Amino acid sequence: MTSTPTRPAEHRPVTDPDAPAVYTAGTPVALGRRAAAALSFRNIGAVYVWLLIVVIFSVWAPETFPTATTVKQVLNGNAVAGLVALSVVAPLAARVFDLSVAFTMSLTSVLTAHFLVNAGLGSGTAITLAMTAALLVGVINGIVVVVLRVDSFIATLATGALIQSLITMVTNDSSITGLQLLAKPFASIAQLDAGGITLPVLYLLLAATAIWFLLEHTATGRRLYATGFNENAARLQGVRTGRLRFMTLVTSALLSGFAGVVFASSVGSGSPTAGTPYLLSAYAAAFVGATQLRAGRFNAWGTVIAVLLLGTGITGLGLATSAPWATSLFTGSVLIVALVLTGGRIALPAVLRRRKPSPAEPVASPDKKV
Amino acid sequence: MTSTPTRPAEHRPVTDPDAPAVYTAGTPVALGRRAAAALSFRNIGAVYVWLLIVVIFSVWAPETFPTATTVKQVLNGNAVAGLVALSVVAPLAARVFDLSVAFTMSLTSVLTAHFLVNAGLGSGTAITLAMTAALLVGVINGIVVVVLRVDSFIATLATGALIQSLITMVTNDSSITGLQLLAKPFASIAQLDAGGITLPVLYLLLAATAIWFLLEHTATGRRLYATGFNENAARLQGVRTGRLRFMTLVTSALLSGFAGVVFASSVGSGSPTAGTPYLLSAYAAAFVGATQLRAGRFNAWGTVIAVLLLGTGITGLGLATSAPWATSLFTGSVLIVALVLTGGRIALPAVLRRRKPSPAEPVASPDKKV
Amino acid sequence: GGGATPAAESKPEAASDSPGLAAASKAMEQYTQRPAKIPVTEPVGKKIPKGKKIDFILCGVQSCKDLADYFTAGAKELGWEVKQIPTQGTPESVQAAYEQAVRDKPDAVVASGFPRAVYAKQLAKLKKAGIPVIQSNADEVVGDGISLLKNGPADVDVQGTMIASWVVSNSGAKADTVYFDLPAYTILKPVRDGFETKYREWCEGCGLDTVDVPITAIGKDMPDRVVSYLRSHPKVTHVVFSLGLLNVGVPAALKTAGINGKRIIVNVGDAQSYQYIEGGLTDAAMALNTYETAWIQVDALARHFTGQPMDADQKAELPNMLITKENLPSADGDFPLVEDYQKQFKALWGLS
Amino acid sequence: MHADTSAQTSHGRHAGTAEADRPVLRVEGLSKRFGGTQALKDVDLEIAHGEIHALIGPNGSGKSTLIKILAGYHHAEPGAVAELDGEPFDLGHVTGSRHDRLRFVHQELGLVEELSATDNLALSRGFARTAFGNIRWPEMERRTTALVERFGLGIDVRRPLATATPVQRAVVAIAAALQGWEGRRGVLVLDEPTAVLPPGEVARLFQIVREIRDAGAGVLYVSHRMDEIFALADRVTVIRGGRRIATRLVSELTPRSLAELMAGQEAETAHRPQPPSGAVGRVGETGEAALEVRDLWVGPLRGVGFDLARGERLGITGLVGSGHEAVPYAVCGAWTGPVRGRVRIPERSPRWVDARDAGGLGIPLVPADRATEGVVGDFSVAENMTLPLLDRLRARLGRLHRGREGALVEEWIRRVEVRTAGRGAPITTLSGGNQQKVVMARCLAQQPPVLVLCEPTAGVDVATRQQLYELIERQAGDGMGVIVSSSDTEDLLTLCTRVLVVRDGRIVREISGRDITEPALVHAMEGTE
Ligand SMILES: Nc1ncnc2c1ncn2[C@@H]1O[C@H](COP(=O)(O)OP(=O)(O)OP(=O)(O)O)[C@@H](O)[C@H]1O
Ligand SMILES: Nc1ncnc2c1ncn2[C@@H]1O[C@H](COP(=O)(O)OP(=O)(O)OP(=O)(O)O)[C@@H](O)[C@H]1O
Ligand SMILES: [Mg+2]
Ligand SMILES: [Mg+2]
Repeated sequence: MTSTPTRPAEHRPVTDPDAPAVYTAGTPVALGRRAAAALSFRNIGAVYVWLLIVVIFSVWAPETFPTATTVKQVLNGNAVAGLVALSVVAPLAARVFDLSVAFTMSLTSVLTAHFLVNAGLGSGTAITLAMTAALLVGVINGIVVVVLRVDSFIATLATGALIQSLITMVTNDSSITGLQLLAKPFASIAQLDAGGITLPVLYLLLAATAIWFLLEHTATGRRLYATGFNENAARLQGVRTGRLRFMTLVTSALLSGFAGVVFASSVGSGSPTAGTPYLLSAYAAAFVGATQLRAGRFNAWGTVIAVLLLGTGITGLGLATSAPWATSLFTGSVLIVALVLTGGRIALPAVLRRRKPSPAEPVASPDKKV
Repeated sequence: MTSTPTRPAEHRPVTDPDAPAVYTAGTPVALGRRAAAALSFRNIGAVYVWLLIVVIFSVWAPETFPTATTVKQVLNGNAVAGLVALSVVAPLAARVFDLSVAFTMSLTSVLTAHFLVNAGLGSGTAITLAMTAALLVGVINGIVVVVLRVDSFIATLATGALIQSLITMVTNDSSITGLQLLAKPFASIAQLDAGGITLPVLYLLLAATAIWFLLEHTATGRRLYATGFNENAARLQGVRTGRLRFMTLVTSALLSGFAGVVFASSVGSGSPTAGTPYLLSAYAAAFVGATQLRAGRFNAWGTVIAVLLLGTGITGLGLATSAPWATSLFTGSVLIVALVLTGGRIALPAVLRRRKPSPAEPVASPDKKV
Repeated sequence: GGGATPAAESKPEAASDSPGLAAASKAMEQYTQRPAKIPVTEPVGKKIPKGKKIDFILCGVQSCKDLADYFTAGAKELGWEVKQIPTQGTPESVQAAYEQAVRDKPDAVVASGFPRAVYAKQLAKLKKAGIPVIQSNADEVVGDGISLLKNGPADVDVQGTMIASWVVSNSGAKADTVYFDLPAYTILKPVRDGFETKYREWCEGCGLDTVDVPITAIGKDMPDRVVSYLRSHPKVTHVVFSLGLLNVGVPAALKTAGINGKRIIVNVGDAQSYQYIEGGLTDAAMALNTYETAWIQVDALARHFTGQPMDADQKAELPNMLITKENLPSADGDFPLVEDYQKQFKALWGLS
Repeated sequence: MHADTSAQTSHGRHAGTAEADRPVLRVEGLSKRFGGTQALKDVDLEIAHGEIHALIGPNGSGKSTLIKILAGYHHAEPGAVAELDGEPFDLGHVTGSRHDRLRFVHQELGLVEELSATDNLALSRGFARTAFGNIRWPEMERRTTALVERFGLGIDVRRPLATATPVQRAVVAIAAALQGWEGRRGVLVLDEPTAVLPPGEVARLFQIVREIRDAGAGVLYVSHRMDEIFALADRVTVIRGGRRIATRLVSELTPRSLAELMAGQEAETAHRPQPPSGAVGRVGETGEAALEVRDLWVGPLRGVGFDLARGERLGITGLVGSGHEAVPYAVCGAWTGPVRGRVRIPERSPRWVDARDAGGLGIPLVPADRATEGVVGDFSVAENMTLPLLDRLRARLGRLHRGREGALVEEWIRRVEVRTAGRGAPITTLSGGNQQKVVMARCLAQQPPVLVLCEPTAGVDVATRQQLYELIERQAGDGMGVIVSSSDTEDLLTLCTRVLVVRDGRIVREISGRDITEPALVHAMEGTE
């Protein structure tokens, strides 16, 4: 880990101001430059890798791959994975690892099923209760990490084990199934679709938009990043870092808990291991995402792109071959290629960088000022 | 991970300066103080938690628990887990995450079995070939992380996926079994015992001793820690940080690969998922270990203590109760208790904390934190 | 080898124009009958001792857990105490569970799902200690420490035959089938072989493709894999899953992908499979005789504890049943094949 | 502990007004102990309205600790009294009113360098938002630009501060401290703000500080640069060993008397106002080359080359952005960007080495940024000191020889007078100046043929500065060549035998011996000769 993926300062040529699209426009020239920067390989390299993958599979499986169905399949098939990946973005921005998300997801999946099937409650009540449990998980994580000051990596591993034991108590380690899970009100949560796009895709977009807004456009987001980059400096400037880190843990628990509910609805059962397969891939997506768009910052759309990039490839592979080893081979190589090519590299020491004076720098070039 | 402003430096009163046994002895008073510091709750809190666990289970299961058999069972049953946990210590000391260890372990386990059973090679050849594969994995990890500069967390996730696909190719995802694995030369590797203590326990002790010696007593160890704590500063003092990080990745691959061979010998089969269950527990042990003995530094014996602490509890639970949820409940709570009580506030992943600002200046931990 | 199964023996003659189809239909008709009798008939005959302690080693999958629960219920009838030892299904956790069983010194050990290679050392110790070990659903053979094996490789190939009979007759011998297999579970291999043999025999022109699935796909991208496969192989009409688990989430994924009209059958049906059948999301399932297996193991131990051999139980042919929406006994969970199996077993044990 | 109260009642500029009768900040009986170290003992301090009050003292005397207590980062021991404008405040709690009236520019600035100036300023004072809660970036940027421009410094307020120069960062930190402080009621606290600022920027900072003072606020100013005290401060408080030694009007002091106050009875030996003698000739005249550099292209540098003679102390300087900062890093192979050029140490080998591989020459470097490049915060004093010396401490089996390590460390702790609780103490418990001494010591201990120093005396007190100068001179006398890159002109004037001035990526001027004067340097840097 050595160091965070990358910081913006370091990879972009100094001449194009790191300018998120947020900042006001300017002259046409500036606009053009901004657009070029936004479309640069550095900035959205994963998108180019993605395009390459699309081209490859379109050639490889020309009848089935380049179709609208594939688009829908990729979106529908990766919505839950995307939600889980998004759930770790805000914590990571504040440099908090939440490894319990997988367990929280399993927990809400089995609790929802339990309340619906075994306790015979209605969908609304069942989901509310399950989400309350997720909230509780978030609060407990927050207490252990922020109040008791245990390192988040190990603390959330520990709370993950606690959640696991709760899951085992509820389910006796077997899936909870029942017709209620397959029937209308509940099944619709994940299965209702419009033109072949299911609701979870909408949730994914909403969650990504919300996180993007939070991180990019609000004071809280800026403070979150500040907390993550340099907690001491942030605290020195009056940022309530502890409170923010607490908040991210609650957010991740709620979001991954919601992913568990959606998962239960989509497969029609509450599985005690629902979340497990999503953990590492969620982190992979968040880390790849951090090299995109806002290089060096964990961000929502970068993460979504990473999820879809991998999802597209796996779907394409499924259409083109059925070798059981193809998926992992593909995932591994694409991750490496995407990271190497797009500069998903380790931050070079900030200080040395900083000593590299930029040509444009000498202090007061007036046109730089807004 | 977060940047809990809780570096060890800041917890210790200046009077007993962190006092690794390193600094020369001295007066009897100093010796006494040193001993007190060494036995303090802060320093070896996990050992006290361990003792507590032993007492609890001795009362709970008085006939079966406090016996020599239990000791042997704990040692024999956790030797492989200990080896895997040790394999991540050196990388973590240099702030490198090697998440591929689990896959490397699976790989050597199935490769050894494959060469022995399917290819009919001798034990020596089979093991050599499997370990060569592990070496190769280490080198590839090193290239991706050090040469191509991909963040280790994500890079080793990616290489892990590649290894997984190799495993699937070799095994088609089913365990490789065969009489050769159960027969003498090979079976002895893990099953030979002296007085009920099997060979893997010896390997564990040897590995721990080697890593302890490396980290505590050699220049390389010092440089590894320097690399982990402040890569910039280390590099500017002539430490070849890249080379060291490369080396740790090779070490972890070799050690986890060896764990895979031992595992194959001990269970008599090559399992394509041999390593998976060990990954998170290895990191848990290493992180808990980092709060022990050399607080704030990943270290060998602390890790071994953590493995045995958890192993003792789980064995005790197995003797005392058969509630299926007991194990995770126990693991989770013991982790939290041990970390909270022993000030398990690790200085972690600088990844994530790299820019901890100024050592001495405003940042030094505020009083209110201590 | 499926030659010895009653299914194969019972229909030697072939039908007229498509002899395979006729044979398959006939076989299917037989398999869809709900069996009425448990396969053991000989009463235990002696007073069965109470208070026996039995360790049940789980395999980490749902079906083993079910088996353990039903076994526990049966053992309770006889006043025995069962300790379930959980495992994660990994070889070394299974080994550790056996290690614990060795230390527990129970009166018997029951286990499921793993071949002896995994626990050979402990098995030898148990044998030496005179503790019987009873296995089921494992790629294994009886003897040398294993006193009883139900649903071993020789027993399960009939499941393949049953599935084949349904596929062939359901398609009118015009199937194009994809068989999703989980090689991680070696006991499923004979099922697949049985299926292939009979499928080819009954349906010469039918297409068959087998897709191996890594265990990591379960609960994650399995639905996506199936959708992708079916999209790239649009001619496929029938989908077989070698384990009910593989089908989880697939029907919904097919629906949203707009793939309709595929026929799905699963091996080793579980509660969810039956709910899918009830809801019309899946067409058929091979119902595993879990209740009967569990109780026949109890029966075998009852004989063992009364000084008798377990031969009667080893020889007994456990029933199997092909479930479709028409003959689905109950949708809200698992169900025994022999409706009053408890009564019948208790009669053997002199409890009724 | 009122060692000297002669200036205790003097007033600042606003003397005579009613307001000024009450000091803006008064603390009394401040004590602080860290384990065995008494960092502060019974310190009193009074700052009047409209006064610039300097705080001066040797390294580790407790200046930063005092500031951290004011900031609420450390708790003072019970018994201390603190008043702001006559209102007592609790030193144990950071209350809103204290935050409003005490403003800090900490030595390490406390900025999040990954974020832009706009973000950093907004972190502490809040963001302009719309009804939806989203930030109005244009307005934020306008505000920030306006604030920063008051300091006469253009800066791209959107770019991460990591790309800004030290000066720009210092300005942002000061702007952050001053924003929303319109009434200017209270005290601005500056902890060694000029440690790495070049002379021109120092002047600009002074102007700002004077403006603040003239607006009626108090300023507490910590610095080791004597000339600054005389140029800026109205009064000065000297602390030593955690005790207040004296508070005096600056106008009543001479540099010599101030130095005596600081150093106590050791004044005679410690203070050495004369610049070191011993002019060393250039290569080709008297000396032979210790290091030769040719055709260096690094960052903005365009083909820089020079020879460094044995025993020579060569300064390299230039304006911010001229590229001179790259030279020392490139020579040591520590530059992380693309590098072109050749270097060689003729004494070792006649072969030229590609500048990319210059790291292989093993030239020790004292980096410019102590916190991020110099010390390993989680290491002890000993571990930090021996980091580049480990190869020498090898015993059998590659074991580290602890005994030799201990002896070596103790020797250097003595030689550079590091004030520490022990060699096993974490380096972060040392004061800034003492950390710098450790960093210097480990380079000198290598006794290298060539040594490269960036900001060698940053944060080091006057007496130690002289010691370090002497040590460097002595080693240079034994044949070591030294490259000095420093924003502190005193380093160049006192230590260097020759100075190369870089402008626009090229060496434009070479000044040696007696010609090295401040005006000469400034003219050369600015190209106004
Ligand atoms: N050095 C300082 N100078 C001025 N005010 C400060 C300083 N440090 C902290 N504060 C103020 O004191 C308040 C409390 O600070 P603190 O560090 O306890 O943050 P917090 O929000 O309580 O975070 P946590 O949840 O970690 O306790 C903050 O609102 C901050 O404005
Ligand atoms: N967190 C800490 N733990 C232990 N000792 C400390 C700590 N902080 C400071 N000290 C000790 O307190 C004393 C005063 O340190 P301080 O940083 O206040 O000195 P200073 O006057 O600012 O020195 P400098 O001029 O070098 O910056 C030093 O001896 C230092 O070692
Ligand atoms: Mg706080
Ligand atoms: Mg200081």
